[in-house]
Amino acid sequence: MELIEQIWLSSGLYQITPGRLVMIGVGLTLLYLGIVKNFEPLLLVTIGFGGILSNIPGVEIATGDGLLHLTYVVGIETGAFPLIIFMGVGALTDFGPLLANPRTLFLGAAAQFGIFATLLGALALTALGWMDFSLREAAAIGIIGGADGPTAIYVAGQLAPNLLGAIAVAAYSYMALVPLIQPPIIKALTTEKERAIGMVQLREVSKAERILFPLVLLLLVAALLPSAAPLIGMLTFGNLMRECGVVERLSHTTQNALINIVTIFLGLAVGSKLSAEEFLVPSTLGILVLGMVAFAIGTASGVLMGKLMNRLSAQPVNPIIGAAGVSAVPMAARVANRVGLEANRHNILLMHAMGPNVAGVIGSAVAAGIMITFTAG
Amino acid sequence: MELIEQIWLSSGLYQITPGRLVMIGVGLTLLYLGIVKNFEPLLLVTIGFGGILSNIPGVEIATGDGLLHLTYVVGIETGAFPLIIFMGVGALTDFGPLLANPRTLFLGAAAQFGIFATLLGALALTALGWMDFSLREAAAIGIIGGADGPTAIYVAGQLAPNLLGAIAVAAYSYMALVPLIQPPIIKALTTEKERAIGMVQLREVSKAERILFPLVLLLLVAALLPSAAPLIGMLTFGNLMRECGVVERLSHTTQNALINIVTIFLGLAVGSKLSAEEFLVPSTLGILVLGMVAFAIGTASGVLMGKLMNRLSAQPVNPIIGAAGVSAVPMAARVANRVGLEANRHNILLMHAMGPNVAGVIGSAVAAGIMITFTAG
Amino acid sequence: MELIEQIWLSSGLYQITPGRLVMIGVGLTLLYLGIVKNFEPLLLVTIGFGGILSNIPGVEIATGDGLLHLTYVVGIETGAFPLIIFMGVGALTDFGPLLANPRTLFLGAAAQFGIFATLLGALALTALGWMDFSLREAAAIGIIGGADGPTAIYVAGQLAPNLLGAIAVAAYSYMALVPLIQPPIIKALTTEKERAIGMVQLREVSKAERILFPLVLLLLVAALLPSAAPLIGMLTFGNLMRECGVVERLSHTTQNALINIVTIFLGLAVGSKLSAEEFLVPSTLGILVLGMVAFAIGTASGVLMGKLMNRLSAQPVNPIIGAAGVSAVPMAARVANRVGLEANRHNILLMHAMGPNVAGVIGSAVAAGIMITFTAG
Amino acid sequence: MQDDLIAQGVELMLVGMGTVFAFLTVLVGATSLMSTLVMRRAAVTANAGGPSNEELAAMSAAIARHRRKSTN
Amino acid sequence: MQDDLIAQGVELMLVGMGTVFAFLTVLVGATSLMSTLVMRRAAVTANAGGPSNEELAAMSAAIARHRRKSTN
Amino acid sequence: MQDDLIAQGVELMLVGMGTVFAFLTVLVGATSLMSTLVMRRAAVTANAGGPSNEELAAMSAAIARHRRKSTN
Ligand code: NA
Ligand code: NA
Ligand code: NA
Repeated sequence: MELIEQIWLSSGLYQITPGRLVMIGVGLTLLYLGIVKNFEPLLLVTIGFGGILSNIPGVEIATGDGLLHLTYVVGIETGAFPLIIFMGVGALTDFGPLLANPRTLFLGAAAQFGIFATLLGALALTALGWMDFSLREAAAIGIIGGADGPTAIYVAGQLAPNLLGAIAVAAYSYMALVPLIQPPIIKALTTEKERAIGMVQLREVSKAERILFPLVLLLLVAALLPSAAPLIGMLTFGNLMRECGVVERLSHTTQNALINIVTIFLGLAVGSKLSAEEFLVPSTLGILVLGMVAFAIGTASGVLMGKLMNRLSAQPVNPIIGAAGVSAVPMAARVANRVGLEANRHNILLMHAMGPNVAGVIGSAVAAGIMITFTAG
Repeated sequence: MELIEQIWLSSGLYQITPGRLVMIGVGLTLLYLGIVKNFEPLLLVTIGFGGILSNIPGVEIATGDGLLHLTYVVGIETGAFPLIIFMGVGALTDFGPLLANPRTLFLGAAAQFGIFATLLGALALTALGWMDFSLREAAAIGIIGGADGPTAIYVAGQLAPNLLGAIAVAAYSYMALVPLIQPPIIKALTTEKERAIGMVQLREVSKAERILFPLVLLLLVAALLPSAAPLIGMLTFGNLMRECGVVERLSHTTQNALINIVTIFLGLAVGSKLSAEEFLVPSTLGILVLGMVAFAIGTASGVLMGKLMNRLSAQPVNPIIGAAGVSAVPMAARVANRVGLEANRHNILLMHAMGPNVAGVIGSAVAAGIMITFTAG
Repeated sequence: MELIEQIWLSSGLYQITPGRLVMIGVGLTLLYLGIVKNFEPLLLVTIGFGGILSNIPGVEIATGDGLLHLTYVVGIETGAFPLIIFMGVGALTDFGPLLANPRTLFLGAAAQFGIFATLLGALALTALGWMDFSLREAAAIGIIGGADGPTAIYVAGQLAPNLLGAIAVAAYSYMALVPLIQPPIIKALTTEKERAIGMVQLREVSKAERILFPLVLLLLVAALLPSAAPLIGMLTFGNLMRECGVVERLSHTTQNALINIVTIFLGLAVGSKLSAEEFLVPSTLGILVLGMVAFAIGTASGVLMGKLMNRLSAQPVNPIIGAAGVSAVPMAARVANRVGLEANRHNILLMHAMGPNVAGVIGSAVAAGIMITFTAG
Repeated sequence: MQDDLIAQGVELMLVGMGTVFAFLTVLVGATSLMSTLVMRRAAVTANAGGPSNEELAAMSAAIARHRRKSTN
Repeated sequence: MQDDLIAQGVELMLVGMGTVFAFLTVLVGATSLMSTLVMRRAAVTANAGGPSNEELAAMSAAIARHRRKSTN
Repeated sequence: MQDDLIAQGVELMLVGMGTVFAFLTVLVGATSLMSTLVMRRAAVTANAGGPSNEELAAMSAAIARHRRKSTN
């Protein structure tokens, strides 16, 4: 009976390709890391599952009229999802520690060196003929060093949609691996004595400062770097809703239902770029390597900046908190705190590390704006 | 004054047609069933109200640029709404009872006979010249026997959009009528003694089994029946979010805000297919009759399968729980429990009936995949 | 180095225009009114912030592929956002006081005189050659007198999208200024003695009346004024979900997550119409003046109707509550209550004022339907 | 032409306000009628003893509200 | 042609139900196998003492559930 | 051409990091200035007695937060 043959011909066993099999394995691995190892579960579980769905043969899910492809077109190509997530991040972020000690912004600046070094690295690989990245692609890859998921996805969607899957996976994977990547680098660049440095208690920050900061930041971006305005605009909007205190119901929904809904579909949509055809290409390997380098350099430059600030400033600065400048909020700050405790068990650096940590979010959004200004033109 | 005439000419009283009047009555009836009789209120209230709105003359609501029509195009034609609802169903479903006693899956399989018998019935009516259903339409009508709203809407949207209104109304109405439809059939096919059979306590199911089951199910569908992957994929994604325990905030939003929002617009969009022009056609009558038949046959074959399993298996199986195999979660399981208590007031079948009940959801999704494979090609 | 020049040329400082500077100031003013003065914060904060984003030079936010422009196209041009908000308003509205004393609907009717007087005013300004409003534009401006945000935005989106920004800003600003605008008008038109009139306790309203009222209202609109059906339909749908008691989870989500999400994007989308090019035009000035007039006339006619009803009816009617007929829920009712307390410190008018207050919502939706019938044709 | 515009406006104002009042008058009538019928029916069923539709509705409402607390 | 339609229907019914049963039979097998492996593994690790993956998962679940209460 | 690409990269790196530092330096300045003004203002109004804007904001915040508990 030819109906039974039809079932066989339309089955996955018949249509499966080695590539899709590998990618389903990759998806399962991301699920394992998210669920069992508890690495960035919100993203690795959704991206991993989306990756599996995208590699099921013989059905339109991540292509054509499939739900994941429609979600990608509606939410990522437009930039809507990463921007809405950024609004949610703003609504969840407490800029208090940064306001209490604005100089920590310099640590957030230094850590962005990872972005530009990686850009250069990507171009070098191309010059060497090992890879073939355009300037826009190199810029998008560099943003992995920003250690900020929505920023990386937003920039990749703008400059190099073809690399978005690999870039998003690299960004979230390395953010998840921060506890493994950062400590050795921190310890290699600092002495036991430096890591034991205690820092002075942060001052109270008034309601008015919290309300005015997002506006100051937005207006500066508008004046100096408009191409960063979409990202910074949504970040500051979310933060203003959080701090102004008169739209609590909007802030509450932004921090919960809205960001959760968008996270689910963002993850699935990113997963739709994990199809074997798009993901199993040499450039992915290059991106994974470069992304790791970006994280390492970003961490290192943050720590070195911390050492410099400790030299120059009157008040002591523990260089460890410089590592939190890569963002990867709040993981990097927690890591800094833990490394600090190892050196001095009475030294609570968490709040001090939150300053550079959130500064890193601003820093990479600014770097993203610069990349877009220079390469999108 | 011709302005007053203009009001009169644009009024409903002037433009109303008998058909629209009838359909407004139908909408009010659905509201009555939902609100007063408490039959599937979440869907009958939204569909009923949408049906009323769609039959208001002289204004674009369910047509052109009207909100309900836009919602239909965006949410149903794309298949997005039923798939998102299915994700929510997955997040709300506890597969524990099924895992404790996997053989109940056979009950969920048997109950799908209603689907294919109805398909045949629809073709027979066509052969007799009483109706004129294509193979695709017959397949979409058959899915009513799956007793699963989102599956029926998804398949109808894919295979027979023109019948979607009638199919959705039939599916939800009969799901609502399960407490009236099933008991007589169960009693006709079983002896008092059979209905009194007690079943052994279900074993504990470990966290790991709960986490692995959705993945096993998804991979099997991917390997054997990819056309069922969109439905099963979203169902298992929702269930994995529920069980994996590391994305509680996503699971919580999926079970509440997200599924509620989509339910509202799904109901209104389905209601938009209740316009007199589309709904008041002979085929609707055929669909209502066939849907009832589908439910009856599905229930019967579930019960008969229960009797067979009771014969064959070492452990006793109360055939009543076979009726829950049609899904209609959780109504059918509650009905089975009640019928069981009538026969033996110490016999709590609820958890035993939940197994076939959720198996029925999987079964009808699988049947949907088969229908699409064979007819959409 | 020409990269640095490129940064300068793409900076806001280089590209800023006086108009955009002014509009950023306007945006900051709206934020100030919302946050510090607590005037309609949910809308003024979101609209104000959107207005600032829309005037950042050199980046697509409120234009082209920018998020705010996409939101405007998807949510406002389609009418979806105001209609969904109206559904939420319905789910948040208690029609009990109106049901206990239906005659208060007349107060809601009288207050709509502001709408039509303003329409005439707009046409007069055009006849005088001071402004140049078409009939459709005049109608859209008039609706500001309805003191109902979503209705104004819906009508403006339908009849005069080019004026939407100014109309929305005027509507919400004057709703925020109700506590300043209304008391002097009320006092000018009433004697101390009239304002001291006590009213008889409202009767209990049964569950059944609450459930049937939205249906009665919808069916009347369907019969007499279908062009008001989209607005009234969503309002009554939301209210039925609230009152029917069997879809609490949908009602809860509609009152919280859904209305909050839509409010955020509605505000940003409205803000996208505050770009200097569209907002800084003479017509805006005319709209602001006419809107103020509309509010004043609406308040006055409501109060005068109250005096008339007090004369004619057996039971005493405190004319103050007529002012609440403009809607601006619940602000106008609170204002009426406060003015009443000034005249008689034992006179609690709040619940009596809620009747005309919600009647005003219905009244302006009806007026909107009339405007669309007469001008959209 | 401009006077014409004014004329249109005046006509629209008169007819418009007329329609608003007419509609809301009908609504007052319909609402009052509805309430009367409901209350009479309630009285009847109350004497009859059996729970009336509105009582059923009220009950299911109470139940649902209770449920919601747990589900939402 | 109509008989042909019926024939199609009959064939579709037979193959369809056959496929449903075949698929769910495989699912029963796979599920049972999965459960067996998990339970054996759990037993082993239980003796070995170290927390098994499923225990880890269970823990993180508990933690996450606790977290949610505060965040959501 | 490839050297050219490298050259571009180097230039982009230098200008990029320069811009990042320049921008964040300005932000540090602006933020500090803002804080200073706010604190001075707070001091003044504190002496003046009347509640300052920030206190008003704080109050309304508290109120709103309280409201939210009931509404959301
Ligand atoms: Na960063
Ligand atoms: Na089923
Ligand atoms: Na009004």
